[in-house]
Amino acid sequence: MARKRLKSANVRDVIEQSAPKTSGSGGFEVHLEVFEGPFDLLLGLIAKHKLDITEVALHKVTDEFIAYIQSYGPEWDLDQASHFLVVAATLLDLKAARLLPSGEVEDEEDLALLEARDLLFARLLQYRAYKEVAGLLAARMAEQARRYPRIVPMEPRFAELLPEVILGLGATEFARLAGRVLTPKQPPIVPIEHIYTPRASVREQATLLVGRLRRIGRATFRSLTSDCAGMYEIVARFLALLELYREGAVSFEQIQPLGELYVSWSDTDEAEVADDDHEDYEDYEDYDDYEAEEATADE
Amino acid sequence: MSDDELPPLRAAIEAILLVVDEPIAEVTLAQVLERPREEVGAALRELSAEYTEQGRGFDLREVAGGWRFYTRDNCAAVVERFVLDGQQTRLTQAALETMAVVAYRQPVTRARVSAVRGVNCDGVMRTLVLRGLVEEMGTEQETGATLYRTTSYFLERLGLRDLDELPELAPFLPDDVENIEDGR
Amino acid sequence: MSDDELPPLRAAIEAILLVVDEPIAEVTLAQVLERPREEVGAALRELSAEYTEQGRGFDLREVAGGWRFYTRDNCAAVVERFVLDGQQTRLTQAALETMAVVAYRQPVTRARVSAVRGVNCDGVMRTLVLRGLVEEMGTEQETGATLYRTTSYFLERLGLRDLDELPELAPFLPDDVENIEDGR
Repeated sequence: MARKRLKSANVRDVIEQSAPKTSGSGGFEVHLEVFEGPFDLLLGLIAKHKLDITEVALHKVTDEFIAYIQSYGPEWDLDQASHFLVVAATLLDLKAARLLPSGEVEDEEDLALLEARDLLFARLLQYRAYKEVAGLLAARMAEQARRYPRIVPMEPRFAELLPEVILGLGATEFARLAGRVLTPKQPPIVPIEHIYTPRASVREQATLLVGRLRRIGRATFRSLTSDCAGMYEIVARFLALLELYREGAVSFEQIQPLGELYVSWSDTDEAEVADDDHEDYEDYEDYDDYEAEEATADE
Repeated sequence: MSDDELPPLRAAIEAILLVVDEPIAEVTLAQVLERPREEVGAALRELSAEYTEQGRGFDLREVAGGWRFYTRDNCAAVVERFVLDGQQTRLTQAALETMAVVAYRQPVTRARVSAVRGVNCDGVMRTLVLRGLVEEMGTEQETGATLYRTTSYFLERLGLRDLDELPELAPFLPDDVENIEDGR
Repeated sequence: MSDDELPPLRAAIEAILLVVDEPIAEVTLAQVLERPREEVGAALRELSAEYTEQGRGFDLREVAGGWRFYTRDNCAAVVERFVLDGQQTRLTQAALETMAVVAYRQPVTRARVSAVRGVNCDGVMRTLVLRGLVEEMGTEQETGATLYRTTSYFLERLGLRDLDELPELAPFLPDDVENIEDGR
């Protein structure tokens, strides 16, 4: 099911046209104004090294790509950053694949890497094609802007002949139309209500677990989570258990991989665990939203 | 504008005549094209004679001190038929929307109407003026831009006695929009 | 209107084109002139070629499904002295790329455009809609996401007759790439 390897097109010329501006010293400057997205940056880096997109010298490009991401620090918007990370992760995979001994590729993981590479290149080639054609469209628009259409009122002798205008709507409809036109056009919003998931607090779940385990001493994870309202709560409860484990309040036992997970209450120093002022719990507050989202994505 | 960029004089004249709204004087053309008035006048007469000779459907004539393209007389019947054909009766959606902005924001400049609609509406505005639905009313003090308002023919077509009878806009606007729009 | 009053077909076409302020379809001309569409189409192309050959300052072109007089491009500098608001704002690189994806993939959702470009394009898409280059056209059945397509104003701005005249994308793409899955 390996994707058909992309043919090595002769693309160098095309890439060079979209090369980013390099500074006079030959040093490489990156600005968000120059690179609008990860594909844009990657194309720029490839062009800078005059590499054929399909004949990789990935180590260079990968290193610079990652250096670029690091250089940007905290100024990313989340959406853009995640796109960059996907590309960076793929590039790292590819770089790893370069270290594999050449020859027969039998291993499933190797195949997966090749597939990832082909997919990334396919996307890059696709993006580059649109970038190219956008250049053509811009040239056409510039050319077209030099031709002015005739928009001149009709000679009076004909204008007088024009039949009465038919508006085709009444005063109320006219006002409705005006309202629509005069309403500022908001960017369309993606409704997110349907993916909203109630939060589950790790701290609450910890308190609940402590109470329960104190009573019964030992239980399976399955039974401890059997009353959860949803994935998000199971996740929160799991995190709470990890936290309790770190504190030494519980211990785990799993006889075989993927088998039942037993949780046992170890009654040493129990007072501290349920303490509401515990700092580590404060940290976990932040994870609540994150985990809830993660859980939704998995469903 | 350097000389080698310039089209031949006759082509330059034709291009300008194609886009001007009203008759243009020989002397104005001469100034813009930086050529002697006699040369420009001669070119105009040459062109006019050529159109007649080639039997073109348009004609170049000097009327009341200005030159302009007109339809040739023997084509008037065809143009009349086209005008009466009814293609021109109904306003386009763009024209209706432009008129709506003028009606509720008058007096208003074309630039502002374009800003509200998000597209250039100069051509549409001319059509509305031509159809007698909108008219000029002086200029904006700061910018010198022409201001437009709706006409009594507009009211008539909409079945209203005066502008006060235009339905309130508020029910058709989301809250606060009036202010947002005016802030631009 | 009896036959002997009629001007030659070509003159009639020129006369009508002189009074229209938007592109006029071949078929509309054919109806008004009561001639076969092919004949009218041939006459239009003849006229256009003739204007070019004679080096006229105007040009007859078919754009966005209709014929219309335009000034010839080598006269732009001269015309711009008269056309006050001829300045069209240039599109950003991001807007151009987004427009290109919409043009070739239409109808298309914002998510798909973003996937192709590797970067979110919601703001850019909004700009394109405001500029009248792109418009909404219903929603995708499975996802409920809004679909976008290019407008006839887009064709006008590019001077294209129809979407088939868009430059080929294929030369820039190796085999199979067009069809890679954008979803992730």
